[in-house]
Amino acid sequence: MLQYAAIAMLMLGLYGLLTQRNIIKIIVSINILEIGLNLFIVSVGYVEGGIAPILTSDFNNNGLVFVDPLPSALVLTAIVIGVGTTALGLALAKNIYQKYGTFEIDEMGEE
Amino acid sequence: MDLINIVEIIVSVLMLILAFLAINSKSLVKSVMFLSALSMLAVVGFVLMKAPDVAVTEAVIGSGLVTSLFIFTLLSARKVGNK
Amino acid sequence: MSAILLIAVPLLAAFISILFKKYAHYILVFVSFASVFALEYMDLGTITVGGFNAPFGIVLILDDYSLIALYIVNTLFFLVAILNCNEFKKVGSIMLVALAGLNGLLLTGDLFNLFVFLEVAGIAAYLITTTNKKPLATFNYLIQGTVGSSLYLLGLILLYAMFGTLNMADMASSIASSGYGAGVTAFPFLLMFIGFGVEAKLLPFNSWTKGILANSNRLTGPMIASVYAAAIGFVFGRLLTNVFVIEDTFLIIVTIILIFSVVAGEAMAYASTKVREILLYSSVAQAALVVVVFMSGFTGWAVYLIIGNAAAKLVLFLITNTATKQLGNDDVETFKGLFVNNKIIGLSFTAVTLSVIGLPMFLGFVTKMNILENMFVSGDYIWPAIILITSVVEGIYFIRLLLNLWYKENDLPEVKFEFVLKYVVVIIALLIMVFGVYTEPVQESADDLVAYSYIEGGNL
Amino acid sequence: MKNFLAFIAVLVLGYMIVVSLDNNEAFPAYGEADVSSRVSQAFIDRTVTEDPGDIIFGQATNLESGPANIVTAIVADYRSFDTLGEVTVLFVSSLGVALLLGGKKQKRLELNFHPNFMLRVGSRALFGIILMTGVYIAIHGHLTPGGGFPGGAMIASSMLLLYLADDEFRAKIKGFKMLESFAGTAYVLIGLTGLLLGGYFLENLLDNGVIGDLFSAGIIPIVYVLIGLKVGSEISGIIDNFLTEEGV
Repeated sequence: MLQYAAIAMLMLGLYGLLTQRNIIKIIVSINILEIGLNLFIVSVGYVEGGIAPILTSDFNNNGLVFVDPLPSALVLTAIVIGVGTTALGLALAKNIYQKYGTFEIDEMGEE
Repeated sequence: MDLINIVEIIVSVLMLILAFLAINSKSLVKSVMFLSALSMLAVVGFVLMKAPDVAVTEAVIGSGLVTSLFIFTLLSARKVGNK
Repeated sequence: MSAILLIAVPLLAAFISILFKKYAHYILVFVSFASVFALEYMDLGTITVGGFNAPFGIVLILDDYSLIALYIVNTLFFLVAILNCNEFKKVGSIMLVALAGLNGLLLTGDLFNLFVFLEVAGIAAYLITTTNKKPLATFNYLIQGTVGSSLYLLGLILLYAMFGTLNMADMASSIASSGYGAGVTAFPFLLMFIGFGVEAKLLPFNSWTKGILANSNRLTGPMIASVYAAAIGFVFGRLLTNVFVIEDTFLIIVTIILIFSVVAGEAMAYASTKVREILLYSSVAQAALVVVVFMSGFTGWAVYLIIGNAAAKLVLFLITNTATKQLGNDDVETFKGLFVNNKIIGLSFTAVTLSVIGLPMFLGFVTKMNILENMFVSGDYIWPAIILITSVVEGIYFIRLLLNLWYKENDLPEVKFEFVLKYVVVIIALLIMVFGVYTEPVQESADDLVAYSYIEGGNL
Repeated sequence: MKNFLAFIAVLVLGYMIVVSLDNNEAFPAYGEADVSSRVSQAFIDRTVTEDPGDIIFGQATNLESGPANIVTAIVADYRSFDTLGEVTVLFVSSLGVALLLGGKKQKRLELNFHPNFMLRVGSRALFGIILMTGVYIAIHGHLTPGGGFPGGAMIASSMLLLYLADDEFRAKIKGFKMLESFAGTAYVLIGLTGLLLGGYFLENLLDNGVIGDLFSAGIIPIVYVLIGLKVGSEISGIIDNFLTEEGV
């Protein structure tokens, strides 16, 4: 279920990117796309009934399986990269606002 | 169908609704708030999928800092607009 | 020396340079020169990072292919850096990160690491383009680049879910040995192709290009159209030859995209009346052509196509942007008669342009001729036909441009080119001519060059 | 109308993705991932270089990678090079934000309310607690969920609190720059030390100790604390840039 939700969110982010003409909305859409992507990545490593990939004192006794730790590690990287691009996008948005006085792309006129 | 599955379904549906609202809401501040809430629900999703590291990171960075950056941008824009 | 220094040293310099902002551009010139120089002493082979072997840890691969790529990209980067170091002091630290990112892209043998370096180089590129002072165009570039790399990441994750590895060579061998048909991998590969297509300026995904390059300055024009284009071309080549399985549906979709890119790129260049737009649409078409040649399997000639194109675009964008800055705009009308008083610059510009069209006596001719010949031999007739037709179109608009730039009676535009720029431009033009006439070394090395071959587990 | 068309197009695309993944014989269904056929099994068993046998928490010593948290083992040891790359991404975007929003300015963005005495004192107290939590999370990254990134972000949140609670407050940007530069340089230098002494960039040279101890896992806690400092100072710098504007 969560995997389908992740794909649906990816698609919603894409839909936002296609339809929105407001700079802040575009960055919001990109964030939604990234959250969906991150959820999808983690879902790829999920094992039904698995436990979080951290060794604890009773690991060897109960025979449970770990979920795949590699997607989690990749998502950590992806989240931080996402913050970097979002911060940059917002800084650019601020610059654009200073230049044109609006966030709406259609109101900015010819570049 | 046990409890976990039900929680999963609720979280998924709520996330989709929030994502749709975040994209389609008229007010920018509301849109950002929906994004923040969505991010918080994604944290639940990460916990359900047994990725606590990602959950902690997403909670602090995704729904905390990114939201504040959005709000600061909107704040400064309003300031310039009022002048 | 270990090739990892090519990434570590620029990074170290970047981290240190933020404390000495005033000297960042000197550090940049020094480090980029040192990287070109140090390439001579690099040991070929696989470099494991952290001591963990191939499918598990991250490996860097330095073979003949990546060595050539590193030489080209680092040299071009050094030229761009030294020509602009005084004008754009603010981006010194960012350029250092860009250098590390580009070297990482060319060296890495791991698909996720490639994504990380794509982002490093990409974000540095967005920031370099802020010197255009067109925030909206940069924003567009940022959004499209981010979507592109997200699609790449999605494709990569699908592959990981199926085959359980991230290493390029290991991925290729597990796909080959898994026994699944090409249908299984078509979708992830298509996502990765589109993701890279955004960076490589392939057509439906390249609407950022116009905003960036048509407003470029002396730093961003050569940087994006030459250095980044070359680096992305080389990385794309590695993926196409080593990882992607190009069959069935995937092949059809990709072919349609590429035909569209080549034809539409040349057509738009033909219709443009601004010098920079002509150049940028021509480079869109060239980028697609590079992908075509890689897909046909002629790695060596694709490499020469990238080299010729990157060198040419460096010269063309340097000259055009210097002139634009002094003349105020880049309409062909304004540029009329530019070369009457700048004969040396004019001759280099002409030589380079003729090489891009593919006229005899220049490197471009040797490359195009051999590509066509190889394609005919392997029984492909569609692509040679398209390449020939587009070459004619290219010839028409470039020669029209050249005639405009050379002939005018009075009211000649006044443009001054500084000494260093003249030097660089003339040397590149001469090199293109020398290798166009004396073709033996090119022929030999192109036939030998294949991107790396595997031994078990992703090591060389 | 245009929006509706886009919605339909995206819906069809999503449906196609779901169907193609469902019909894909190689793609594991949700919850049925086969970890043992992936490279991550070697990370869980620590069998990349040698086979250590059974790993018992609190007893196994000198594993090839010491953290009890396997995600940390991947992020900061097996794939540490990626992490260096992502720290660089954050570094360059903080540089970029400073380039875009910096300039001849330096006046605080005015907030609409003026904090009173209680708020100011209370926020100072909270600042300390959040800061300590951030540092704790960064230091214990190899044992518990968390690590350098959330830790660093928490440090930055504590700075954010100070910024919000006091509209006169400005942190010392120069100090952040020094910290950022120091942490980044130290990370690369640790890597280069590994290259010089062990032959591999970013090799874990220190003793891995007993799995589960605070002082274990060799260079990983050091690297994670450096990452925490770097992320913290970078995000604080970004926040500062967003909260100042060209003043009078």
